Amino acid sequence: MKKLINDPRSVVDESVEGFGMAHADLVDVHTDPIYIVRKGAPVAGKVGLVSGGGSGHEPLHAGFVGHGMLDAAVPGAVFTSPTPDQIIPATAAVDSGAGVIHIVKNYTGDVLNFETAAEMAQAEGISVRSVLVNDDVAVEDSLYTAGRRGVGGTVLVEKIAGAAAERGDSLEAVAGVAEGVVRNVRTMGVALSGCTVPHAGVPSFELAEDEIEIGIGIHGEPGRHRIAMESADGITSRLLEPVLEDLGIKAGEEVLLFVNGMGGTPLSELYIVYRRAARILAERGAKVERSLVGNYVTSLEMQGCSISVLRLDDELTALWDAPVHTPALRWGM
Amino acid sequence: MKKLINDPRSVVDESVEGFGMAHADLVDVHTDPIYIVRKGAPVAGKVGLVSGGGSGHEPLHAGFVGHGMLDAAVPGAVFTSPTPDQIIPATAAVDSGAGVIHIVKNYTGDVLNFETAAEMAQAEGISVRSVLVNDDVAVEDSLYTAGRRGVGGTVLVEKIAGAAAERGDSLEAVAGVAEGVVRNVRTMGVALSGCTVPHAGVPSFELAEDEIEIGIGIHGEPGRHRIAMESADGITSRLLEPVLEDLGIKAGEEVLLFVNGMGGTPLSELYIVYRRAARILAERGAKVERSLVGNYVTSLEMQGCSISVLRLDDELTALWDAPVHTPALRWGM
Amino acid sequence: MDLGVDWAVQWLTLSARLMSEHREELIALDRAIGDSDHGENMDRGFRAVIEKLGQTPPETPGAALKLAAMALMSKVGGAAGPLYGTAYLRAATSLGELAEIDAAALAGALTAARDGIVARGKAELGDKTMVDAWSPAVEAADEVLADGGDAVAVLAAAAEAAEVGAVTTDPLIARKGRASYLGERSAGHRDPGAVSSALLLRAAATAAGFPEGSAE
Amino acid sequence: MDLGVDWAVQWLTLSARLMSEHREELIALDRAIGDSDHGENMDRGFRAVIEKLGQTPPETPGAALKLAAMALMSKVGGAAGPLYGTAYLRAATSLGELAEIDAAALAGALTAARDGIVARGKAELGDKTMVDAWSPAVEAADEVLADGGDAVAVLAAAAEAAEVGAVTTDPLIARKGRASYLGERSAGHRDPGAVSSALLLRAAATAAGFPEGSAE
Ligand SMILES: Nc1ncnc2c1ncn2[C@@H]1O[C@H](COP(=O)(O)OP(=O)(O)O)[C@@H](O)[C@H]1O
Ligand SMILES: Nc1ncnc2c1ncn2[C@@H]1O[C@H](COP(=O)(O)OP(=O)(O)O)[C@@H](O)[C@H]1O
Ligand SMILES: [Mg+2]
Ligand SMILES: [Mg+2]
Ligand SMILES: [Mg+2]
Ligand SMILES: [Mg+2]
Repeated sequence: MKKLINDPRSVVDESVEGFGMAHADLVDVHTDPIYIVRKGAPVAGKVGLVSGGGSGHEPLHAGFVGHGMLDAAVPGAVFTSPTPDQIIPATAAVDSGAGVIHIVKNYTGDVLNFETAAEMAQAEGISVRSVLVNDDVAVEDSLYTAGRRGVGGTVLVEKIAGAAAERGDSLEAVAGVAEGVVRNVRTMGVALSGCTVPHAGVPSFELAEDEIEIGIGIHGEPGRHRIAMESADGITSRLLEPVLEDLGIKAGEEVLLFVNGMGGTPLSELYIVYRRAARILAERGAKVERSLVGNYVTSLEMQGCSISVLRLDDELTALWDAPVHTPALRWGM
Repeated sequence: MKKLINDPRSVVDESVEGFGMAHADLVDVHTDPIYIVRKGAPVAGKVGLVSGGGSGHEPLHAGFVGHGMLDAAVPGAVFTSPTPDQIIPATAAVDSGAGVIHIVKNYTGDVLNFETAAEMAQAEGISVRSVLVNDDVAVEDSLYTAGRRGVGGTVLVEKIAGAAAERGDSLEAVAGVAEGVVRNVRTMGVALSGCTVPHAGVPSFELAEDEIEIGIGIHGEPGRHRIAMESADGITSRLLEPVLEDLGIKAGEEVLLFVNGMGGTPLSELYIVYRRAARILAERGAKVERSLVGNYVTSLEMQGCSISVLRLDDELTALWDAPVHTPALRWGM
Repeated sequence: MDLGVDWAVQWLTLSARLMSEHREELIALDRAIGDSDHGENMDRGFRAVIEKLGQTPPETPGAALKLAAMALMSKVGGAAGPLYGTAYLRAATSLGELAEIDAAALAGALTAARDGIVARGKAELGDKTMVDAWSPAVEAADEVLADGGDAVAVLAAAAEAAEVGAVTTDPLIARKGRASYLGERSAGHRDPGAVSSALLLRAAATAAGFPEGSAE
Repeated sequence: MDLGVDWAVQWLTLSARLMSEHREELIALDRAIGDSDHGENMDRGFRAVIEKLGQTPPETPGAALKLAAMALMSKVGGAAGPLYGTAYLRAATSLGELAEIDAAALAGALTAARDGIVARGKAELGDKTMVDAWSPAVEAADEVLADGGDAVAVLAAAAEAAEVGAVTTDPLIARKGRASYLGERSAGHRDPGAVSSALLLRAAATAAGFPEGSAE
């Protein structure tokens, strides 16, 4: 697997450095420990929003730092959650006194590291609230798993909570909004290929020419099961039906439909998936009020996609529409 | 090669249909013949901007239809230029009487089809001006080639000419602005892998684990030469130096630096390339005033990137900064 | 033996069959020095020709070729679409309203087609394009005509020469079209457009009854 | 024989060497049921431990383990970082300021480490995690202690039991950590964290002079 890198060990440092150079108007990049902060943070009186996780999911999270979304992002090594010594200064850097929300994807590593960081930040006098994202319906949330994973829905949580923070909501209110999104968003993904972690050098898994992995996460891990290759329409049903069932979407409800690329699938194919997904929703009488199509929560160069559905209400729609200005998501300004 | 498609023959139709559904607020999709028109076109008194070419380069061109950029996009089959019977109605649909510009990438097929369409549209009383984009420094512009190809720089031409049209410039003035961009932008690309055209089913070319293609176009065609794999920094120099030389960039000049992904390379790697490119420019004393990093002019799922440099002046910078609202590029509104 | 509209329809029908049969081969040739679409483009284009033929059966050879020209122009795309479209349109114009075509009219139509391709594409002999099939074909046709051959003989000679011409593109360095971007790397591959041209001229000869018995 | 700060430093040094030597193996194990990073994480973490050891040489075994805990917590990341960080921190706390550790202190430190992992990660025996290496290790240590064994014997028994424990994870279905997402597909693979735990305990025993002569 060839990659446009210099050294597997410096991938994250160099990539984040380049990111900081390209978006110097929006972010400041801190090194050693590494974290990315919105220009001008902390914003007086505003609740700070921090998210982070392993690298390899770009543009998540650093691409979403800016007005109306995150105040800081904390990247770990590729597919490895960041450490408290990164999370703590990032948290401190964005605290205006109004407190800080940690948006944490539900993985053991992320949970433990953010938990530790939150404790220590609290000890330093910062009010920290954590919101756990666990939108992946491929994983049963039971005693026998680490619970549902946080996947594509994370970007929706970050956008909407970011809008709530930007309009001046309190710490509890922003956390409430974020939790409302988490309750109403579900996701499921498929892989047509594995991906190669730079330091590992070989693909995370190998699929035959007629096999796909259903129910994958975003770390190149194998999915829940492997099936024979199908048409885009067939795959779309397989992903969307469990999402709609878990959410209990009924006729007349309004939703946001999000088709997310895993990094190596052309945009044109994502629209073929979107087409079928929108039709399934229409057949059920649901109204697709907002949509998002593109590579937002990726797994390096993996081929595949995930479909997320968020149940909307007027409040969530308004927060989604609110201006946002980050490297990877921008509108209204 | 697995793809998220239903039938190789319906890829473009279904993808464009999905695109139209996802962006119904911005565009209208016409079928049979297929073309995409900005909602509310023609805009009274405004010069219309039409571009098109083979599909497989998404988001180019349909993703750039909207306020401040294209009025219509005309997609051909994958890597096949569109035909006059698509281009003519698209041209007519966006003509407010102020005339229409065809932005054409310099390929024999595109040139011939747009030429024919322009002739016929003129015969129907529409003023048409064609602007040829030929930014690829990998190809010598000589008697022995079809001339330099139009590649990544196309998106910069479309954005800047679109801004000129939006502010009310005349047909000749918009054409002049577009030609000014063409004169000042150069590009060069690299492939780490081939790509697979859906109807062909096998990769456009095969590269060994330690080989890359330098000087590729955007149609999965082989490049000018094949070399041994190098570091991202090494590859960046190889791409950027000929671009700067051809443009004759001097110390003190202001530029826009555009690192474009070919579709299958993670964003994180594009930033590693950006980092080195920005440093090379800084070493030369050039000022990177604006930047763009992402998948804008792709070759299906090809791995690789291209680097474009546009020499800026105050006029071009202002037009670049002007508001744009399209599915794939948006700011200021 | 002169050739009528039946021949023209049969030519187009055989052309469609050959484009479909050689689809993969033309794609593979185009993959080597182009962008893998020539076979798909030609196949799609001639399917459209056949569909149109079914909808509005033409009354003269010229009308059949004009119908083909329009279908090719609107369905092939790429470089080949306008080039073949122009070729067939010029040939149709050269044939005018003739119901039956003799050797002279046929040779004239072939010349018009070749000239149309050159006018549009500006390629010269040896540039490694379809012109390298068409030019020898026209020359061979003219020779047969001068020697007093009939229409069938003209087509047979043209088809033969086009096939040879296509083979001669193998060592050439392309100077026009997409293959020219490859520079020296284009040598050692056959030009897909020259091959499809040879196939189309072969179809014309076969439709005229050469070499396998007479056309229906 | 009691164990002093030299042992602790030697333990960490050997640990770093083993993590580097087994880096690829741990990555491969993690690739099968996780995300391909465990070997890289551990290698990076213990390099940081060695660097810190060089900067501020510790004076007691407890100080050495505390230094290691901090480095692991801040450099390993993932699930393993906080788990090992907690383990080493709890062990350090349990040892306090002791300059020399006897069998009882050592067994107590191992118990504290294991309890720290369980407190943080909430995994039970049989969940296919590093707990499946640590729990048998602690039990074996306690037995040796009860039988009157010395510190070296305690470590030898713990290392032995951890290795066996790691092997027992093979058939298990994971219920904690990333491997749990695989459900039944996680069976048939060894847990990477259990293997790294066994390696670390093996390093502790070797540093104490078991089985290959005494540690320098
Ligand atoms: N300028 C030209 N003049 C004549 N023939 C040309 C010219 N450019 C290209 N061709 C022919 O077109 C063929 C390629 O057609 P096709 O693959 O359908 O179009 P594209 O190159 O646009 O993908 C070439 O093999 C060549 O024979
Ligand atoms: N809840 C838990 N309790 C104990 N050990 C755990 C738990 N979750 C994961 N582990 C251990 O962590 C190891 C994985 O570590 P690593 O790969 O570094 O982290 P990550 O899973 O975040 O990528 C697993 O093999 C397992 O032994
Ligand atoms: Mg990990
Ligand atoms: Mg083509
Ligand atoms: Mg072609
Ligand atoms: Mg792991």
